[in-house]
Amino acid sequence: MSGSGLIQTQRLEVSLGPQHPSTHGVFRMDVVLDGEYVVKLKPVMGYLHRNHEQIAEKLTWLGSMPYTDRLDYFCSMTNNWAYALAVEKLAGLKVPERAEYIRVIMAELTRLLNHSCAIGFLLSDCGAWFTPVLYALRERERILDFFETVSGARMMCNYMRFGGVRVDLDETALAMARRLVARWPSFLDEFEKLITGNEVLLARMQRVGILPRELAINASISGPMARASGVAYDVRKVDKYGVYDRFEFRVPVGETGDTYDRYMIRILEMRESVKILQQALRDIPGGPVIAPEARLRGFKVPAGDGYARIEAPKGELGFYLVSEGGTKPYRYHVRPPSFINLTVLEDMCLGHKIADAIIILGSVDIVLGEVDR
Amino acid sequence: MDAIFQLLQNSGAPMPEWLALALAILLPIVIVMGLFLTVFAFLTWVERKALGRIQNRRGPNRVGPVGLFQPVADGLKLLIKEDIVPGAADRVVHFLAPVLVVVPAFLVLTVVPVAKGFVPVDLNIGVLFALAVSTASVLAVFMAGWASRNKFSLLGAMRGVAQVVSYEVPMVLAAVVVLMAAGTLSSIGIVEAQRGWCGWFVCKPWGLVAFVIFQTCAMAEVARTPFDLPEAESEIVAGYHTEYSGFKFALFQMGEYVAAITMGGVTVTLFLGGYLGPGCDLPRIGWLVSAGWFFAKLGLVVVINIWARGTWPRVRVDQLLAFAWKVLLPLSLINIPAMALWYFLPNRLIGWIASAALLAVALVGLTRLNAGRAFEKRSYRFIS
Amino acid sequence: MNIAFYILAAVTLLGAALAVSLRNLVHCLLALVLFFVGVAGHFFLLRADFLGAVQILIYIGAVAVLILFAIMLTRNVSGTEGGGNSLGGAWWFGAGITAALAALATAAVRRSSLAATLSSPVTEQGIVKTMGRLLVTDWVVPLEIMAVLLTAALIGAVVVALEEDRKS
Amino acid sequence: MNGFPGKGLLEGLAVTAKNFIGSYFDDNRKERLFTYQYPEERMPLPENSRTFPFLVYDGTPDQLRCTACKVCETECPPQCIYIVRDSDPNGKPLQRPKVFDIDISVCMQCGICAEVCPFDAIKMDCDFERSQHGRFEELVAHLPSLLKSNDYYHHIKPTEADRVDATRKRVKKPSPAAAAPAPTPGPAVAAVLSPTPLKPMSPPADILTEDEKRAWLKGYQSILGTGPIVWPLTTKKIATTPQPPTPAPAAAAVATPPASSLAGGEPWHDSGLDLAKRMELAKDRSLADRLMAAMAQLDCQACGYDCRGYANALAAGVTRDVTLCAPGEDETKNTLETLLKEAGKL
Repeated sequence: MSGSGLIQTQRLEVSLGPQHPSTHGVFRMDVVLDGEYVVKLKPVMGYLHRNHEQIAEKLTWLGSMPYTDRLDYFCSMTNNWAYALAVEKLAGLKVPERAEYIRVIMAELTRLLNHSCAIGFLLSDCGAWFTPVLYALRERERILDFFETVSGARMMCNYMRFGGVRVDLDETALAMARRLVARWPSFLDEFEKLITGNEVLLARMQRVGILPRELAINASISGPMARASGVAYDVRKVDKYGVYDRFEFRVPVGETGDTYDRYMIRILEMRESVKILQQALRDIPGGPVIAPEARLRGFKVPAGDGYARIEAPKGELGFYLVSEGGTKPYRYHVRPPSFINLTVLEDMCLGHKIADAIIILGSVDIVLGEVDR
Repeated sequence: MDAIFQLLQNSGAPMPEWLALALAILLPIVIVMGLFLTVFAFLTWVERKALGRIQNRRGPNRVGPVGLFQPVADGLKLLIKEDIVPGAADRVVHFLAPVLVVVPAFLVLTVVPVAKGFVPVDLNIGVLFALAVSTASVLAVFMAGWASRNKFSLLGAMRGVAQVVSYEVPMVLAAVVVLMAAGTLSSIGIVEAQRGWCGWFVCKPWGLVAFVIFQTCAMAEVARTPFDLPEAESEIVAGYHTEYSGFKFALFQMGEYVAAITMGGVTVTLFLGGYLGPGCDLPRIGWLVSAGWFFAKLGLVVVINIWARGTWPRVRVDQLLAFAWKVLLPLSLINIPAMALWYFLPNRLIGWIASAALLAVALVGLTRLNAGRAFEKRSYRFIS
Repeated sequence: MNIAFYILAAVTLLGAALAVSLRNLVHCLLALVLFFVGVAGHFFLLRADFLGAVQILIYIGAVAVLILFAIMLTRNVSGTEGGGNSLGGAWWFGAGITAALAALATAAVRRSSLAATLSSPVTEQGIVKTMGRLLVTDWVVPLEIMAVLLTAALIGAVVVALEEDRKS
Repeated sequence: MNGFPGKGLLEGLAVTAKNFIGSYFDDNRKERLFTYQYPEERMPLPENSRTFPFLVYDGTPDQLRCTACKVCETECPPQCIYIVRDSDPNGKPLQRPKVFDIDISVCMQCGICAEVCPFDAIKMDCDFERSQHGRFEELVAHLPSLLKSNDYYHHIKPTEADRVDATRKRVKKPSPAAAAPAPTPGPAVAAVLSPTPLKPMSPPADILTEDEKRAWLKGYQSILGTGPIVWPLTTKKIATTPQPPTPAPAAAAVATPPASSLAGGEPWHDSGLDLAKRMELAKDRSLADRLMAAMAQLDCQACGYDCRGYANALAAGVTRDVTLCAPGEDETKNTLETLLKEAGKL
């Protein structure tokens, strides 16, 4: 019995999930409520643990590539790229120009579909009956058709190889990509008109789930969540991996770091990705798409260890690999951005209502495949 | 009802007095129940089709020609589904709750004039009865939530009760303005008072404000977006009807949708001139035209509901209550003197302008007052 | 018409009896609501529609919800421990008192002049109008005093809630 | 925010209205309606789309390209392919699979088998409607159901099929052991390689109850010759023991490599090393060892022997054909030719 004075209120122990309509997968939050206010929140994960890193030690280097699609099953292309980048760094493979451009195109398309769907799911958590999600899905379908035309599968692309990509973009695929990217600016305007000015949403999202800048840095938060709290850090600008230094694009950074900022940062990042895509599709060079010395069977990585990271849509996705010089990795570890971004969930939710806790979880944008690995 | 009774009396049919009375009572009930149940079934179909089209998909088109038999299919499915009652639930109250949700929804129908001369019961306190009965659904919501012994449904029930109670007051006050203008409580009287060119109450400044308040409160009363907190899927699973399945769940859905229709009916009666419309006074087919007008206006109100459901997100609980007590209530209170101004000033035009001015001042004042924590304009810096 | 009266009377009495004797507090409340419905039915039977509607609006809409919140806030959430054997040993003593009270009430009503004025069925339309006019002309002072009383109660509730809020 | 308070809400309504009306005037999925009414209306699959693998055969079903070299079985990440090599009546192994099972409930359609196959024998299909009623037997695709003709391959993937045919024409190889058995290796070598006959693959029809099926599955796992599956199988294990470790009859004289190479073992016998490295490892070894080093080290038996057997056969002059090592392609053929020329055997 808490609450002194006349009115006694009783604390309510509620466990949201793992079977819950808005926890984005099998994720549980043990919440202690005082009335509607969240007093304590303990995230519980591990329901989707598939022992990915142990399996990778038993498979050849190439054998793990299709499994990386299943990490963050929303962005299979960026997972592939991170793994390929780590192996290329260890094996010292050089990737031809055209493959680098194709990789940038695929990664930015993945960022577009991930951010639009993340906002869509955030909105359906706020209660907007799936309308924004279905607009986002409409555009995502077109991107997935493009992925299927190129790599053969919509979500599980298994497209990148060590030293380049598996299939070249022929003229029809490039034309399809250009048509696709041309639609996005008008879609983003329509999306913003539906959402950004909406008073109900402003009331629901502003000053909710504020993540202070110091906490973001200390908890090594990465991606849109960190940039919304004012941490100006984007791996594309820091590491300049791939050919990102050739493109002229900007990285949006917010100030207060509440749910509304995280939403706006994703919208602005999508607009920047469209700019990158236009430049990449304009001046993609010819040439081979895979390094000549790349081998499929019996591919061996010289002994040693290495860590490579990319700016995945959800944050900094890194692969730490240790090789004994054989055809199989000795140790294979993934740095999942969603898992690390989840650690500050309780600090953001304290003092808010249960309806806010759901939105804050939605604004973190997690995918359980990556959180539990 | 009395008209039918007279009709049966002097039709000379060899009928004892009590049978005529019984018939006079039963006939309107059968007509109204049949009519509004088909409207309910049709409404679920319209809603799913409209929401589908808003969301760039086709909506149900498998069952029946254009998916028209989808409500029938839903009804049958829910009939066949197993009716699970949670172990810890309080069986009696758990059973009674869906019944009590549907009863007030249909009771309100008794006073809604469907067509000229067609009103199930011409109570002289029609509107008051409608508003009184619609508050009774509060108890059913609580019973459902409390009896299911489930944390989510309890939260949903508490929210539902708080919401209905706090939106009851502005709704009644918005109706008061109309009663003052019409001078009578009986629904037929109100509709007749809206005759004449631009006679509908919604054409008056205070009428428009009252219409907006009444429509918002009706949406809140029936828990439709943006106020559908009692069964907010994303937060508390399905609110007070989480633990219901099978036909009890169908009763809840029916209760909710029929309440939405009847509230629409009351709004049409109060503000949009019930069955009035050009051609409703024709000799023989007049009542058919007036019925057409009534259902057209009802359709308009229902479309607004569906449209809002497809677009707007949900309001949080404290914002919901704050909106009711801090914005709607003062606005409806100010609306009453505005109507008085319009009513007592001799020249209609000056009256019209005066009340419009007063209301405008009230609106601006309220928004300034409530904009304490205004939505700040965010700026973002870019690093290249 | 008197069949309806007997049915309604039975329902009302059943509601009242259950409201007193049930174990579970919330069940008592629901029985009380049944009782209020019975009383409203009686008003309608006596063609006093306004009173019937007001009865539904006030008692079922507001008073029942008030008692509900009272139960929720004071008892634990399940509210199951209703009164034990509330009749206790001296049930005959209670019955005696109720009988005396009933007799007193009927006598007062029959003798006083109030019955005369309302005995003639005023046209339905008239009741609401006359009541409205009476309230604002003859009985305006008690109306205003009640208004002040209610606002005072409202402000008191707000103060209690605010003070509670400030402390937690 | 700018504008009167309800502005954002009304804009939202305008957007949904535009979509509502727009969806009526655009039915051909160009602008708004993007859903396909599935059974009646099917989504046109792009050419590259891949679902489950299938085996390609040229002309008649028994001219299948697959030589049961088991590279795909090794490389498959979820290990869902099981191959048993066929053998002709008197027990000599053929370049044809007797059993080729793909458990499509395990296959994740990643396409790696099609990528690594040296003979373009296995390609990715695009037929996705393969749901069955059962979970065990029905979801294991056996050899007959996997076989599809080359023109079916041309039908579903025209450009890819043309490209594959072009490469196959350029590297014309005698179609290995089409119907006629390979050039007859010595009887002794054959004795080494004949696998003992195995239990029939499909469970007897009368298994009905659930636990009997589970027992059958346990039996199915043990058939794999590795006892209870140590999952996933490591590639190293397959490379060294080409057939299930049933006790092979005493190794014949020829099969046992000459003593000198035994002492130093076979460091080059690792498919990861490239040709130059292998030749360098076997530099001062016997002719048979150097010949073996030139092979592709896959023991894929495409040549009818394993790597050691083929090298011994070439060294002993049993066969003079240097083009049998298919995975080795040209580089193995040329090195074999130069080595034999130096040794004066050719």
